[in-house]
Amino acid sequence: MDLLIDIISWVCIISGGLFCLIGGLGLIRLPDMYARMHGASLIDTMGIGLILTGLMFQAGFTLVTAKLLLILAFVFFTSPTTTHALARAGLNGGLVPEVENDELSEPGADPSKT
Amino acid sequence: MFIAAAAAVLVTMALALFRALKGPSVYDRILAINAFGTLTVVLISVHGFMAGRPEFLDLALVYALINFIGTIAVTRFVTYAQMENPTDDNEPGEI
Amino acid sequence: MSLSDIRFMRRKVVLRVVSKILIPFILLFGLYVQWHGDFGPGGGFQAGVIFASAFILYALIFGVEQTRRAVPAWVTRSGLAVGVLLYAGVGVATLLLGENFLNYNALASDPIQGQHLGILLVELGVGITVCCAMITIFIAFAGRGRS
Amino acid sequence: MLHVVSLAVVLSGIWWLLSGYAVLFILGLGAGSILLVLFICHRMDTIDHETHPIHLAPAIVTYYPWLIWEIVLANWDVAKAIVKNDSSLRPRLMQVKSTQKSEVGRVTYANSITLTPGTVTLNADGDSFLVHSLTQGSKEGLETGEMDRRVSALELGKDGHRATSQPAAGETDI
Amino acid sequence: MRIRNLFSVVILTGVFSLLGAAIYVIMDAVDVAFTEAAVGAGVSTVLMLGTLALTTREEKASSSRRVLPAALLSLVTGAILIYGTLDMPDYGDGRAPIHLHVAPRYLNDSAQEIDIPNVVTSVLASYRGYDTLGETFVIFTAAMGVLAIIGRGRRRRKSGTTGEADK
Amino acid sequence: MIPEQVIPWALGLPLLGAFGIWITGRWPNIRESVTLITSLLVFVLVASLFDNVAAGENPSWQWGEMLPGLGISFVLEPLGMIFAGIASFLWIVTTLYTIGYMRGHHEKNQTRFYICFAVAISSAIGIAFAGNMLTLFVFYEVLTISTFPLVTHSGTPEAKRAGRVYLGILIGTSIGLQLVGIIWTYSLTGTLDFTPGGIMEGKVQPTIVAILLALYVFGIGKAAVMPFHRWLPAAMVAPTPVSALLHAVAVVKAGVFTVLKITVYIFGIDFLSELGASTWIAYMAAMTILLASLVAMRKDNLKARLAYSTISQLSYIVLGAMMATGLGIIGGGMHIVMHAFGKITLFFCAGAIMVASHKTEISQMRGLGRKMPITFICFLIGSLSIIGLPPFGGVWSKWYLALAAAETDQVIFVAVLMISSLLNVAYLLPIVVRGFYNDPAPDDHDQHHDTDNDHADANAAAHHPGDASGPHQWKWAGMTEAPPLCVGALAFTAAGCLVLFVYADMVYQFLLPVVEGTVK
Amino acid sequence: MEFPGLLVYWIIVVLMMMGLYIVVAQNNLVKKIVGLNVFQVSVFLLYITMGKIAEGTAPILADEIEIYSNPLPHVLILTAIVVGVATTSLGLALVVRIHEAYGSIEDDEILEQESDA
Amino acid sequence: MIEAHLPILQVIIPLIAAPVCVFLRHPLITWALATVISWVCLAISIMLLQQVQASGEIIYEIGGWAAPWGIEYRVDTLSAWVMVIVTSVGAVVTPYAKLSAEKEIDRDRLYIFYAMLLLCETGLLGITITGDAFNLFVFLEISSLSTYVLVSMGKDRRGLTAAYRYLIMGTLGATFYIIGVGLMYMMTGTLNIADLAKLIPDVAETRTVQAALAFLTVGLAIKLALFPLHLWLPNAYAFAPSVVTVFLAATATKVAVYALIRIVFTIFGGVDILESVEIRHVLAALAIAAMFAGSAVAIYQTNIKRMLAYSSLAQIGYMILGLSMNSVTGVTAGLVHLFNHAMMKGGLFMVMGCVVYRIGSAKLDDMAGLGKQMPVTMGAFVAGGLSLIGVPLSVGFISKWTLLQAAFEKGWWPVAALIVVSSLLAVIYIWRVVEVAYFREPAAGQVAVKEAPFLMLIPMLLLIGASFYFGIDGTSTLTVAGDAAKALIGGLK
Ligand code: NA
Ligand code: NA
Repeated sequence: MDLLIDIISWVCIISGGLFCLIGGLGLIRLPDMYARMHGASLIDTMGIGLILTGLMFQAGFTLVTAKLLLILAFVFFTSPTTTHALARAGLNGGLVPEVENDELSEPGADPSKT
Repeated sequence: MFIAAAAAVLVTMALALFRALKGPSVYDRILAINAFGTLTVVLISVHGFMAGRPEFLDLALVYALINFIGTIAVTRFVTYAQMENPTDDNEPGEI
Repeated sequence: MSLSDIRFMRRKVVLRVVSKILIPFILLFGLYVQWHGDFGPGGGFQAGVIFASAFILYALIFGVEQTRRAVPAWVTRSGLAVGVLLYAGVGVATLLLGENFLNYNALASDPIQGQHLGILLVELGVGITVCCAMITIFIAFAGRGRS
Repeated sequence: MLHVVSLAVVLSGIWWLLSGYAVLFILGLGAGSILLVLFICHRMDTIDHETHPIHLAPAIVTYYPWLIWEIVLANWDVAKAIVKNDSSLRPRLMQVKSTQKSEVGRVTYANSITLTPGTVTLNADGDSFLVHSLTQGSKEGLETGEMDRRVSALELGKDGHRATSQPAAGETDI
Repeated sequence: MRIRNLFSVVILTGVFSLLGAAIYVIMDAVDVAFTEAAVGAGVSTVLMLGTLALTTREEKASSSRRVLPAALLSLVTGAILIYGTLDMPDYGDGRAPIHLHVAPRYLNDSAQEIDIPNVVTSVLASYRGYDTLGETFVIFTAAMGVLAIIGRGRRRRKSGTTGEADK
Repeated sequence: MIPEQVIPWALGLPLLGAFGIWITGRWPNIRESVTLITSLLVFVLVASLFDNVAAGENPSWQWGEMLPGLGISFVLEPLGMIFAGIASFLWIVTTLYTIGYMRGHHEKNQTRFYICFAVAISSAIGIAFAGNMLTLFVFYEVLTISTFPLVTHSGTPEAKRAGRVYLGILIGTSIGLQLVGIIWTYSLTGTLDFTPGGIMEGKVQPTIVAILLALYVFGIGKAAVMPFHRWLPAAMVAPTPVSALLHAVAVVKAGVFTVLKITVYIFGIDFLSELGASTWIAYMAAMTILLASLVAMRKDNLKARLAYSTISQLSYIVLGAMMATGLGIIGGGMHIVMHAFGKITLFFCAGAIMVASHKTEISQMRGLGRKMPITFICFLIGSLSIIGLPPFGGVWSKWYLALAAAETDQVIFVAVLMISSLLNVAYLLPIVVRGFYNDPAPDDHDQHHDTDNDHADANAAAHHPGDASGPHQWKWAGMTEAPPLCVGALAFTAAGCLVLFVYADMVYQFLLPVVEGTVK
Repeated sequence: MEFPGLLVYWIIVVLMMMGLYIVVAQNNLVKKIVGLNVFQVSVFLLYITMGKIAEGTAPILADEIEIYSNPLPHVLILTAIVVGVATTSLGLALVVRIHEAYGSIEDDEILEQESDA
Repeated sequence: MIEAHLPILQVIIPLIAAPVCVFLRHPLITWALATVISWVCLAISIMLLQQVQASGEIIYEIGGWAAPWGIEYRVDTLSAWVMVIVTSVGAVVTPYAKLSAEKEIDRDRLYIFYAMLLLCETGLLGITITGDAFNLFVFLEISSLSTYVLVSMGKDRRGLTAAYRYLIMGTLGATFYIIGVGLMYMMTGTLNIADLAKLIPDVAETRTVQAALAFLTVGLAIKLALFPLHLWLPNAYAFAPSVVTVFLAATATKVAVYALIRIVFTIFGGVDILESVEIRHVLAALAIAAMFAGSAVAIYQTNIKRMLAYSSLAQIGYMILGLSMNSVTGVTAGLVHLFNHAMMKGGLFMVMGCVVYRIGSAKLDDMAGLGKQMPVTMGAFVAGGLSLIGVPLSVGFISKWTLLQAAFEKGWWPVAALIVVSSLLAVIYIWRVVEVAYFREPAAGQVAVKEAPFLMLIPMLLLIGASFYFGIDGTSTLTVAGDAAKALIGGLK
């Protein structure tokens, strides 16, 4: 049983680290800020999520797990918010997304009307 | 095991740092820093386990908190400073 | 319609809702750090900053005016003074109890209890001052119009 | 008042998780702390259905596991795109209808979109979100509208009529 | 590398603090890391951003720099420091004088004298509580000082010209 | 009152007087009465001490401790007694003259003038009574500062320039040289008390003695040894009573007095003469005597000529001191007295001429003696005393100085004294001769006095825009003299020159213990 | 994680030099404060580094732990951090006012205006 | 009972009064509080001086923890002496502050002003009294931060830049100081000054400790504005509110000098560092450069507050020169000049405060004719100026006398000559003011002004009077300074 838990936690931790790395790679590779946000998303979701889950398995049913859970909840709650805020700031600041098609020209989708 | 995770996290931090230094836009930097902060949270958690001192998790929580508020502040202030004539766009007392 | 039209988006509903949900927890976390400085990392100073950061977040999202409605200037200003006076007051109390300044042993019959009480009180003093200082400073910056 | 009580309960739980000290004195401090937090939140006028969405509670049980699974899938998709580089990247902007009636519902939807790698909500004002998507897969995943339905369902799970709300007083958007 | 966008500069400073805080954790200074994260990465950065929002976001392109004296000064300072390090005990050496004279008492006796687990708190609030009193007054001074300097909210001027006020 | 109590009173009374003057400043008559009464009282007090000193007593008084072991202390001895006597006595005379002059000239800021004058007198007495070098230095500086407002009294640009030179040289030399000498002496000997026989013997190396002596002599800028003499002619812009104060009553006398004092009581004349350290300074003094006389001859402005005369005469005293013999010291001491009376007479005359006729240049004074016979006769008396002809006091001091020069086998000093006397004749007597024997200048000249005069008269003019009042004259028995107070004062001091010829021996006897004390 | 010998100090010295360089060289008033922060953080690092003991752990007493790092440098640096943020906030407040008064936060432009005055 | 706690009361009384000001807020009440407190402080410092002279060093363990584990306060003759200087200036300045501050500082910030003034005084006292090298840093920062605020509070916008530059340099100085403390701590394991003095000799040869000394010296040299690290000072003094200038000029740099003395003579006293390392000559050379540069630049200033500020640089040079001689007389000279300069420069800046109060300017050209319009004020200026020049009966004379004596004892003849020449430069710059005030007619259109109000005149005359009282009775100050010097040098031999 302990071994099983260890294996699960190790898998979690290793794969979490892997997702972090890929996310980091995305931060470098992806073409513009809006695209890179998706790379960062990997870190914020699977990266941190898997590693902390792995740690939880290590800790068992203790206060530590509770705190890890709190951290995870907090990150899941705030990460999209900051990403969203950053994206808005980028748009407000005139940073134009590099996109293949601009669907903004579709009628009836004028956000400035709200 | 922890060391492997920590190494992965550290490498990712380095990548984020590279993006933070390179920019090119201020938003890229903010993004990178935000990711960097998240990674630090992970790193501290892992380190706490490695050191056998789970008290460190409070610290990770603080990091997450500061990361959040810091990033919000940056985006708000960047937006504010961006505006040519803030009087038209903001109410008095607004940042 | 072009990108320039969607610049300066007026509303920030996401930020508003999320921050409203988070603020109570940040405040509570600050207080937790305040009271648990004896056992783990943290203490009055860190607690003060965290507690204040909730107000800073509030001010970032809801504006300075509204923050000032929630926490009037006189509160933070008095808090600044109350905190340091609390700290120094503990010292004065020990003086009056016949011991040297800040010798908490005098605060209770058992020196250890005295130390605990003294540390708790001075950490509270630090927390109050730091929290009020951070809010005061932030609002001073944020509330000042741009020239 | 119900909101206050529920918030107090949640806060107490959090306190217990954080502290773990069952000493009377520290519990007392915790109780005092919670009262102080409630007082401040009252002054900030943040205790309402938005901040403490108890009306969402039951449906969450089914929504979040689904969301997490979506996130896992999206992660895989995006990770592949990053590793393969360029070949599968299709960055584009799109408009997404949001059918939620309350702000908190819209926020949940917007954040869910953002939390899912491959899509980011750029603008959540009004009933149509501006979304940036990274790959074809992420675009299509969102266009199915399943997430929108699920969040709306979440909203209607209980107390739907109260969920339709006006922006809170004192809101000062950018 | 010269970054003229001041926001970027400030953000990178924040990273520096954050990084520092991470290092503090590694070096067992959890309380310090806690503080540095909250203050250096948090408060300082936010205040700097606020300042930029009130002043300007770009450094002037023409801005001159005192390269030579600065380089000279920092090189001399660095040289003296490096010189000073040569007789230092190695990093992590537990037999260094610093670990033998005053500190052992805190670690050994605080459990009996003060009886709280966090020795940093014991030292901070009791053994050297007077320093902390001073530190609290420093914060008090700074807050009152900021009030004195930019306390009253300044009404914004109608036109967007640069401020010639306060003359 | 016992002598010990008299000393503080003699010092303090002028200050009290100054306060009284300040209080009564609004009422000129009362103010001037206060001045006069104070000066009389001070003289009475000082005079009351003469007998004690003559009897060989050395009353002393100490006040506070300024530096460890170094207080403000006062010890009476003959040299100082002579100087104090001269200063306090001439203050009375000068006050009388001043009242006439200042009113005649409608000067501004008269209250300030009288206050500063009183303070200056107090400090002169302080210098005279000083019991150690520190005390002397203190009062020396107070004297400089209190006389500064007097020099710049008129406030014109020229007065300011003069003030700058005055302060610059006097403060500069006193702090830059004298003070250094004093502190050096103190660190070498551990004392600064004026001690018969000096304090240096056995404690100071010969080369350092020479350096110290130079620091002192040149540091005592008030003695006006070249090259630190420029302040004296510059200060001629001041009103005539100030010139009297500077040249006769206090300032320059304080300088040469200090030279005498340090020679006798700090270095010790025997010690000096053994070392020969003072010889080269004696040469400097001799050179000053001659050069200053030569410059005096070329000056057309009367006060300027008198100023250079003073420079020359002061160096007699310095020379006397630097010859480091008993006779030289006595001669120098006597010359303080003799020159004081002679020079004050000459300055009073110059002032009287200016008040009565607004003339300042010698070339304008042709025939003026016929209008102002009393003034010019007194001027003649003063001149003769300065030159050193009998039956006037000046002859005695020069005689002793010459004896001293002979005693030291320095023929050259004898020659210098002779030559300079001839030069004195050459620059003083022509003024009188011109006044009496030449035809008067055209009468309209004094109507345009302010167009072509430089120096002093310009100041006077500056103070009388439009000059509604004109010269302040006293017409009596066909003469057009200055106001009676002025004339009275100058006649009085001229008479003094005569009297001193008769009583010179008293001065000699009085001073004898100074050198005998060192001989024994 | 452990650096050998003195290397760790040298890295800190280099950071310090960077900070000092920025303070002196930069013309922009905000950048100067940034430099000051970097400089101070480096000094904090120096202290914390001094306090580290190999194999030690955070000085929070627990039963099973033998070696703790030195708590005193931590205490000192806590104080120093607070002092640092106090200084920073005052400095920034001054920068805001300077910008209002001079319309610039570039040192040379301000000096120019001052020499005109 | 209370006697035993005097050392801590000396500091915490003004410390606690500062936040109380924030509650009171009313300008008049806060002023009254500050005044009362400043006089209480003076009384305490005088009592402490008497205690020390009667029964030797006083040690007060804060928190009941013995040093080196806790922080101790340690009062000896030197620290008691410096505290008397600080508190007596404080006691004179606070009454004076009322009118001057009302004129130059916004009314709604006056309460902050008084709080800052109290904090500044507290900081300086804390630096002086503490026996702990790190606690010194904390109080150094309390005084520095409050000083930055005080400097920026004036009406002139240049006060802002002055405060900013002071802040940058001051923080660099303080950081250098903690680097130095850190290095010493590293090699000894202690922060207590007395403990350091015991332990340093064993490690004095190490390069680490030598570097520590360099950093401590440079850090404090910035704080005390030793040439060429003085750049912050002139504008800070010139554009701060007048009363702030008075207080700073009379106290702040003095206390920094004190701190340097503690480092050099107490901590490094055991190895006689001034002799063994050649910083003695470096210090002396810098001091002499300061004497000349300060005076020379002062001559060309048109703002008289700025002129006096440059003069302060020169005067700091005298203090450091005295210390660098490393002899009892030399240190006595330096110490007595601490006091003497506080009196005369404080008085002179008070004069300028009165002038600014009446004419609203400190420019030389605006002072024409003031000699007549403000006779007492300008009379005080002349008196203070004479003291600065070093005229006998003034404190300046006592200082210069002792300094020259020390130079002669050492056989530093050229230095003696330089001291004399530099002091003569003071004649020139004081003279310029006298000339304009007394001999220049006011410009057309210049409004005639009245004499300054009594509340300002009396404190001003007190300081100017003191600068003559202690010039006449120099022995009293020299004795204390001499005792302190002997204790310092005695620690060496
Ligand atoms: Na703690
Ligand atoms: Na996403």
